[in-house]
Amino acid sequence: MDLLVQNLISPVVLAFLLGMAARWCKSDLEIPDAIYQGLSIYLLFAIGLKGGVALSQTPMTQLIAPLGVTLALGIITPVSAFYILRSLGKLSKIDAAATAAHYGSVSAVTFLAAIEAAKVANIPTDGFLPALVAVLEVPGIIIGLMFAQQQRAGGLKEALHEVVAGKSIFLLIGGMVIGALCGADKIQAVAPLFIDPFKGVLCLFLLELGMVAARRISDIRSAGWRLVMVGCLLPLVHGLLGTFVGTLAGMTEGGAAVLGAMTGSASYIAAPAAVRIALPKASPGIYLTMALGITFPFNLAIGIPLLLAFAKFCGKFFG
Amino acid sequence: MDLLVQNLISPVVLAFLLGMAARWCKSDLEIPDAIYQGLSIYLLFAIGLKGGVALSQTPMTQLIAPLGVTLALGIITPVSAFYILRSLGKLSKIDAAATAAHYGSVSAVTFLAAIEAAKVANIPTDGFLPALVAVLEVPGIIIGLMFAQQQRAGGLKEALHEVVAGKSIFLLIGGMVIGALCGADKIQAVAPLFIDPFKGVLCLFLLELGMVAARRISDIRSAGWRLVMVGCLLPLVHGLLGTFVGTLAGMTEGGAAVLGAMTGSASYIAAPAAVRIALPKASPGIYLTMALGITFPFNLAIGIPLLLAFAKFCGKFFG
Amino acid sequence: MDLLVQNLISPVVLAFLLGMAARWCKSDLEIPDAIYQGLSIYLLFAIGLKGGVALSQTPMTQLIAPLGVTLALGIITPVSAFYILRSLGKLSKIDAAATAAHYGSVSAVTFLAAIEAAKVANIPTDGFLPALVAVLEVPGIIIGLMFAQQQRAGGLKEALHEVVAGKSIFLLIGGMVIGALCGADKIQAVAPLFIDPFKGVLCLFLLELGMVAARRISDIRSAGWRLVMVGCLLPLVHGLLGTFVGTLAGMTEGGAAVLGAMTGSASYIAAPAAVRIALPKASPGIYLTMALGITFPFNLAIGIPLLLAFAKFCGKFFG
Amino acid sequence: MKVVPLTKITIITENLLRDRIVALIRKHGATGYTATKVEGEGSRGVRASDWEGRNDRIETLVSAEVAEAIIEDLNDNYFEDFAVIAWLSEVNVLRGTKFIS
Amino acid sequence: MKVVPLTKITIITENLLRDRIVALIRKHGATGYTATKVEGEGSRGVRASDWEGRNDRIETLVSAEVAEAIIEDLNDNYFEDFAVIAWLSEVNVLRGTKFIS
Amino acid sequence: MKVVPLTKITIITENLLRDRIVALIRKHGATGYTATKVEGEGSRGVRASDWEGRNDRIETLVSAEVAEAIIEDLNDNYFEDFAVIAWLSEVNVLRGTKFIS
Ligand SMILES: Nc1ncnc2c1ncn2[C@@H]1O[C@H](COP(=O)(O)O)[C@@H](O)[C@H]1O
Ligand SMILES: Nc1ncnc2c1ncn2[C@@H]1O[C@H](COP(=O)(O)O)[C@@H](O)[C@H]1O
Ligand SMILES: Nc1ncnc2c1ncn2[C@@H]1O[C@H](COP(=O)(O)O)[C@@H](O)[C@H]1O
Ligand code: NA
Ligand code: NA
Ligand code: NA
Repeated sequence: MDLLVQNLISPVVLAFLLGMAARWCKSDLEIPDAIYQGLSIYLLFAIGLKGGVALSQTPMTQLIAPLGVTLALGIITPVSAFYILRSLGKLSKIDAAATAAHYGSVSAVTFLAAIEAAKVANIPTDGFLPALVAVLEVPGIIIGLMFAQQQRAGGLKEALHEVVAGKSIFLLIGGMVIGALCGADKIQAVAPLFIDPFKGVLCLFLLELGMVAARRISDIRSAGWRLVMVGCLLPLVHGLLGTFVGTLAGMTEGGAAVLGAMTGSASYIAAPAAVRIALPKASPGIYLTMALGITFPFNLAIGIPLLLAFAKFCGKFFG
Repeated sequence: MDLLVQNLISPVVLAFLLGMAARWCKSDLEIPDAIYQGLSIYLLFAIGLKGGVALSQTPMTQLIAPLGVTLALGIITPVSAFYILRSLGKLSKIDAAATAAHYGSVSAVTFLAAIEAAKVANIPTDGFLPALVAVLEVPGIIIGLMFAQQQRAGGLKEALHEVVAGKSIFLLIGGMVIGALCGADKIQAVAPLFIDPFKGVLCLFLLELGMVAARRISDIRSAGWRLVMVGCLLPLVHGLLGTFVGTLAGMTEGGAAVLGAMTGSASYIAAPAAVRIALPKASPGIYLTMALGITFPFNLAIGIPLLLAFAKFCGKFFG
Repeated sequence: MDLLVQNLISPVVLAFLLGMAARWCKSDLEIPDAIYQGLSIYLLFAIGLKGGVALSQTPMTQLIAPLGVTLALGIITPVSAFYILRSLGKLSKIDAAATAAHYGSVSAVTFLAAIEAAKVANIPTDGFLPALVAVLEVPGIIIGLMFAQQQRAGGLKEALHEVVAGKSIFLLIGGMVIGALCGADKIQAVAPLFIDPFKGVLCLFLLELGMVAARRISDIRSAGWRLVMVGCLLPLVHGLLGTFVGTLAGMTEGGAAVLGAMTGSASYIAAPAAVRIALPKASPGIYLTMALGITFPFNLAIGIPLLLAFAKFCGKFFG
Repeated sequence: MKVVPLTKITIITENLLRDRIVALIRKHGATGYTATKVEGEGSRGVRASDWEGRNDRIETLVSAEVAEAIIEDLNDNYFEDFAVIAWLSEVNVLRGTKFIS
Repeated sequence: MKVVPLTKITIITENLLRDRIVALIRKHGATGYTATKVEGEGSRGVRASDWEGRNDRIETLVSAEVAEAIIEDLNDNYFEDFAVIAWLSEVNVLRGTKFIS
Repeated sequence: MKVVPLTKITIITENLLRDRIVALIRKHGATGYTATKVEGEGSRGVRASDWEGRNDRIETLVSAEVAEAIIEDLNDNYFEDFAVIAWLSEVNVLRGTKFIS
């Protein structure tokens, strides 16, 4: 409980709430489109850089297990999401497939918030985590789309290109390659832009995201209690699973919790673009509202602190 | 005199002059709209954060007197401005009311320039000053608008919402709340973005503001010597008053001078938006030119150094 | 060879390659226009500031020789470029003149990359180099345009105004004046924005430039091997010349190499704007492709490391 | 392809009024609108404030009656005091029936 | 000055389809296009993602036959499932012959 | 509401010429203009420089005579060498008399 409050009272989370408040009191506050895109480019590239440096410092043998379980999670979670959405969520096949693609992938901002929370709580994490984001992002989308193969209008190939060459994966991997090639020493030269002000930029980004989420949250009513419930259940189930297998793979306590948060999160940047192209008949009102309006705030407020506690527990018994 | 020159030769003031020069030699230099708005968002949020941290460190008892006098100034100055503009300025009732709303409110950039100048001159200020900006900004606009109650087209309520939920007040107060809740320790994490580069960002902002002001200054000719005179008189009268009562309220020497500069300044961001809605028949050519073309440069070049000297004097005799 | 690799593996150069890669794999990555312009404004102003501070610390007597040789290079290189483009490049008179204006001027980004490379290789440079950029930028364009005097449509005066009041020169000189007036101490206050994150911003800028260059490189085919050859020859000839006379003028080893890189570079910001106005009938497909598609990458990959080696050689025998 | 002739109203307005004008056209039954950030100069040089950004161009496809109602309302409430101009043009809209509420 | 009467097609599309629609109009013989970033609201509220940015407005000047082909294709492939609208207007183009491929 | 039929000239120009073309239309008596940043492709791929930004779209409402004068001037001075296109359309302008200088 204390951890929860401690996690919520941080500039990053409060900026998110401020963004929601801006919508609620009808402020004319607006982050210009160009600035928002600039912030996204910065964040993804910076995460990549940091991850790349960490990769260059991690022996390959230490990476194999985490990479393996992450790939497995990327394959399992869209499947479990699909069946839960069909059975409990009562979604049509195509909407379930589209939404499963989102829950199979990963939300970069949830990832960052989890890293943050671990740091605030003084729990050490693994430096190579950004590499896992890249590994986790793609397979879930592919598998999700395959569930709706018959109904697809656009080609699967086209949708895949949308994900892999899409700016978020491109910048993440590009940054990672640069970080790995340059190593810690040379990256030092760009640290005053890409490392030090990172959290501040994240604040501004969450300010905008809060405004977007506030718009989505008002859509929840139309979504119905069923989807709200599933939108809380999925991050829970996937989150606990991710944290558990992360611990088994020998990750640090914080690393396992962050992997759990990633697994539990639903993509709302890469996945929607791919799904829109491949499954134009699926309803964005369902998948976007669930990913951004329900699961994202749930993870910020409840999922992450819970997983941090669960990781401690796992660490004791299986670590 | 030396203080004046010292005050003028700083990156911030020179950037303002460079902006003016850009207009005069017809450079095609242009700060993109989105960047300008991004800078504004940054500055207001950062001022708020800093102020919030300061508030969290100031005992409430120390705040009461400054808050009280600031509120009083917010009520007195639009009244005095209205009568001076009617009598000396020979403005019509509606234009006088519109302009009084500007002089009753506060210019955030003048506030920042005053803080800067105090720092350069090594005069200590009070950390809670940003809170005073928020207190001073609103009442002046309301009272100014009430002077023209009969002529108003849009509702007063609508105009008020424009001010209070307007992005400038919203970000300032939002930042302040976050700063106060997080406290100095947690704000440390975002300092590399919101604290350290602050002055540099202010530079870029003033570059743009210089270009805007240069356009306005060329409108002075059409405004006539009467308005130029009143545009210099008002910041003087209000500035001296503000500094004097600030000293009486027990503020530091620098704090009193900054309060004076705030009181003497005329809003050109929040007030114009409110006035335009509530008093569409008032002439922007008058109130904008006076606020941005006359009073703002006057305060930068003469008002602030003068008030710093006057605050020292007050401090000796009434402090 | 080792120096070459060392020069290429830096965040700045790799960001440029990443930008090219983005085009090649058809990523939808796009730096918003406003951000790109914001980055340019930042970079030019920051170079100016740094140069101005350096100028304020350099005795005038030390400046005369470097300024003199730079002016001489600005006069000689458009002439040599014109004749080489006519004879070897087989360009029409008007295209040769237009292109010569580019090679007579200077590319600010090449300048920055050369400074970077010297720093990475631990070779000291001269602080006043940004002042030389300003001196080198203008004369080349004027002389280039004069070669096509008969064919000119727009006035030479208009084209000159385009260069001198153009944003790049304006910000560079404006920043330099502010830097010189404020001196190192006062500039310290804005260092967290304009000095520390500089290299990081350069990274982002080169990311965009890589995308632009990739588009240009695909135009090379239509340009033909003749122009490719001349586009590599000119930076070589001019670069060696610049480094040589820089050494004679008593500049440091790194300073001479950077002057060489500047001399060898072709402008693709200031010159195109001027040429387009003064010589609308010249083909942008030729001058832009040569400047940005051939000479710029040539300088990054080969020119700069070569000139650093040559400067060491010159330093030994003529320094 | 069947197209439907509709009226397109284009409104150029200072940014301050953007949301109000969108509300106005919606009130009269427009099914949607498209807005663009623009700059401009006209007879009234001055905007509420530069911080407000430039002008906005609002376009809406409507039936002739809705168009009539919108321009009456605009005329009564905004043309006098604000920097607003508007024009009508006849266009042929694909799937046009969806725009007639 | 001689002007040529041509058809102007204006397409408002969610950003996701921008490049596809440009390819589509080029395929049918348009010699060029002009695109603007716009915002808007219509019957379908939702975009692929806010990160994708707002809508795009694509305009192209074409002959009547090319116009016909483009709108058929748009209608068959995009109107059903995506946030796309389009309209045609008659304009007089300077040096208009260069737009007839 | 009384509307006045006027000519709307739309000019798409590379950014470099923006200020020159605004001056040109003002010279011939246009009372105002509206400008939008746009992107585009046409027969001439290349712009002065990417730093210059994209194209601009300039629109002005004018009387038929002013329109004639503007397009003559454009044709004589810019069409040959620069990336400029223009078209005319007939629109009905509210309070249209203020646009006839
Ligand atoms: N003749 C015109 N043609 C096109 N746009 C105009 C014209 N006059 C005014 N505008 C636009 O309408 C806005 C308001 O005009 P005004 O109320 O005359 O200041 C201007 O900022 C322009 O964007
Ligand atoms: N009546 C309308 N007038 C102008 N633009 C519209 C209209 N309806 C829709 N739009 C534009 O077309 C886009 C897609 O519309 P829709 O498919 O109805 O959501 C909207 O985002 C608007 O930009
Ligand atoms: N057929 C067309 N339809 C719409 N806009 C066009 C067309 N052709 C050219 N343009 C616009 O006019 C600009 C200059 O065209 P061009 O001179 O052909 O390169 C392009 O960048 C486009 O923005
Ligand atoms: Na997931
Ligand atoms: Na005041
Ligand atoms: Na050169």
